[in-house]
Amino acid sequence: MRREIPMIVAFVAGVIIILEFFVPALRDVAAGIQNWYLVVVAFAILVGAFNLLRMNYMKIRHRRADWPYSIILIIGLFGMGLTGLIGGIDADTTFDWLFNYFMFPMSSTMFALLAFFVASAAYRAFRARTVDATLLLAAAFIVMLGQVPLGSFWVPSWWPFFLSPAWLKDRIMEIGNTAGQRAILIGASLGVVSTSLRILLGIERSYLGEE
Amino acid sequence: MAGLFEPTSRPEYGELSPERRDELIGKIARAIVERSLTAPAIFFLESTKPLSFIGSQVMVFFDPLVRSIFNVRGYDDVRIALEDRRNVDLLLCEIERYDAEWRAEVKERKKRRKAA
Amino acid sequence: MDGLTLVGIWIAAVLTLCILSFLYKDNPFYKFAEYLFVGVSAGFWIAYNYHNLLKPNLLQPLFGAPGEKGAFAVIFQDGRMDFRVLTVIAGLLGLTMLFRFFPKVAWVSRYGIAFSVGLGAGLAFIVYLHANCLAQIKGTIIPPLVFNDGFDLGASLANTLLIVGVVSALVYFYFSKEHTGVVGGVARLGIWFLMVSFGAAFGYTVMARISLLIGRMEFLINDWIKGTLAALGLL
Amino acid sequence: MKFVLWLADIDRRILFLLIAVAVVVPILAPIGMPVTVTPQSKSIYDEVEALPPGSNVIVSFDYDPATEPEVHPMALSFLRHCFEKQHKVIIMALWPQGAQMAVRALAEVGGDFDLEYGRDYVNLGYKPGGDIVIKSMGSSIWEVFPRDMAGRSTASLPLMAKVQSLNDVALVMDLSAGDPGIPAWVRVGNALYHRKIAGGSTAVSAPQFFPYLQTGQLIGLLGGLKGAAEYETLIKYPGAATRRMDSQSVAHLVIIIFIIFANVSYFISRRHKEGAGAGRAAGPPGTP
Repeated sequence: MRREIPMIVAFVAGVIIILEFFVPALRDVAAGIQNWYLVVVAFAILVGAFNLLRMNYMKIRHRRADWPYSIILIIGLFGMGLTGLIGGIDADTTFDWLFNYFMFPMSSTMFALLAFFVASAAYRAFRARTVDATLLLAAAFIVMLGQVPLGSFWVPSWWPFFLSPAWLKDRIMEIGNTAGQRAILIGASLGVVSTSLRILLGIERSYLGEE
Repeated sequence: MAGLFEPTSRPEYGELSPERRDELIGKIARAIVERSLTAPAIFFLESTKPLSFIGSQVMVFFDPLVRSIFNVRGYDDVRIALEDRRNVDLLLCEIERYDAEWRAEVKERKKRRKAA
Repeated sequence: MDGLTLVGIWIAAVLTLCILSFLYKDNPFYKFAEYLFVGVSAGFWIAYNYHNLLKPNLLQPLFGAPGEKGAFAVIFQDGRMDFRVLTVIAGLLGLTMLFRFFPKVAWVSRYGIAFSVGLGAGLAFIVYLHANCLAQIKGTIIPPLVFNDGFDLGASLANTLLIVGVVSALVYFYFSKEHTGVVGGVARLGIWFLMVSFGAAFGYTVMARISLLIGRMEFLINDWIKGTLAALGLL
Repeated sequence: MKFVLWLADIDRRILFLLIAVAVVVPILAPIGMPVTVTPQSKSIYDEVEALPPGSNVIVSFDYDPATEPEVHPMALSFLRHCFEKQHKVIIMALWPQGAQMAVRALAEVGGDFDLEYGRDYVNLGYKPGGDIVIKSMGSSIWEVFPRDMAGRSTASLPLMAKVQSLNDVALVMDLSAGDPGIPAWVRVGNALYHRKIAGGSTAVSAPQFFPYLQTGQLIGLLGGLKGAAEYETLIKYPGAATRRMDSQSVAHLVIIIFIIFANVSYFISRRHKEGAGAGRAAGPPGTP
């Protein structure tokens, strides 16, 4: 019974959402359980945060490599979390100040740092070694050139339009890129659809964990 | 509360043995190379290397959720491997090495097929 | 600029520099910022979750808010039924999630998980089928030859390439390890289309990362250096 | 030959330095290059122009500080455009940091207009749950967002009294740095509720959305800093994005030169070595 009832719960919840499209009377029921879902997700996020805390606590306790930094992580978690829970999250609170001067610069610099690595990766990885790599390189090259004003300002008036970086970039995006991305979308969606169906029909049960 | 902060049978907080690490890296490298994704994979790994630790912590955060929905083997191992940035470099080297080997092999096979 | 803002800008600048120090090599300053960032982000998420979800969507409907009675008060004080009381079920389902951490009773968490997985699967089934599968296939069923007051070479070429690209890339996905015969040839073509997509994506990625760096550099130059000089009356 | 080999094995810190210079110099000495507008951006502008004044527009803030330099300028110009056209703006967020970014955006733009909270715009704050949040908004926005960011009852706000579900909304603008974001709005908001979805996204994810543009599931797309600069050009209010395009241009040029150098040195050294191991002219990728 520890597995059957949850499986029925999953089936009923999923089927209500699907049937709602055909049976308008289910609309209120669906709306109600959707609100429950948000609450459950909120708890799931708490579980995630707690897992983060637990792992770092164990790292400290067992003195694993880099454990002193885990103390910093825990201080950050409690500092930010408690400030927000107690003092509120509106504009001009301490929480807002911490967001602006701690979280904001760290978050944006982490990703800004990647600019340098993207440049060195372009230097190291973009080599016309094979047909594949050449296509990759050519597309990236044209897109980079076509995106910025500097890429097109040198184009003289007699230059054929189909050789200008901006025009070529637009065609790459609309044809080559759209085709590739669409295949990825279709392929991935078929995966999601079949997994969803397997879950609802009780074929996929790994979410129930081990016996 | 007893089980809460205790190690479980899962290698949650352990370190990866060199053998297991090499096995994992070899497996990922083979999967990438044999799908002809060498070039994009190298670019992606090279350009996101500084974020490997953050990636591992995101995996910690979503661990209970992911594990609830999917049966992912090796999730812990990948997560632990990501905590050490040097492993990303090892993976990059392995991809480059195996790529050369694999391409030579494919060429050889084609030659033999033509001869036959 | 007031003192608190100036202090804040200095903290932000120091943290920015800690992270940028990784460019020289991996070092304790970078590690410090890295761990602090993860902690602070998790704390931020918890606080938001409470104030923007758990409070308005769970606690207030049950226990009431300033100037508004909760479901419990309506039922037990006024003796009327209030359907908001059903939110209790949501709270209970959510609470079951916490049982994950206790091996002996971990099975209880299956209720919350099963509910959210089932509901998510129900919606995903419909919307992915609709928006990412059928709509995309429909968008690919287009005339390979286009006539607008005569034959339109450009549009025909674009449509044909799009159709060939989508089909061949799909062949590659499903037969990725075959490299022989017609299927192998088509899959090969599919890889080329994917490589163009990846190349385009990398071109855009370069653009994105550079933009972010510009933002940080503007902060360091305009807010930190120029801001401090201005606060000291030097600018 | 020596120079070529040196180029192939160059210390990456030299590349880092060149990128830094390419970004910093235009900040100190702006060039002011013109921005050309693409049809994908123009169609969002046209849509906002064509809506009758007072239309309800949802702006979903689904990005974080990490992508602020790209996406925030879009938020500013889009809000400015809506307020100029006297549209009613409903702000919400599927990312927690997005709600905080919305507070910033309102503080920056709001002062230039005569706006009253609750009548001209509202900020409903953040909800976790992505697709399901949008799905619920299709039946009742009041139920998913019982209270606004500041804790006021949503149904009691004059603007929201007339906006009961997604059906009362004319346009959704999603400012997206991933999923939940544009993909979620297309999947649910467009596919199930047939709302017009416009998107502003980071350059990293923009290429993914081109299939949606071709099918019309997305009416328009601002892609990265360039897209933001285009919208600033369209509303004739140049701001941060237009300014940043100078640095962007120079940095792209530097990276393009890197790629050319790398390939020239690769081909020369390959010819020099005639085969054996030439493919790895760069050597193993090492830590900096």
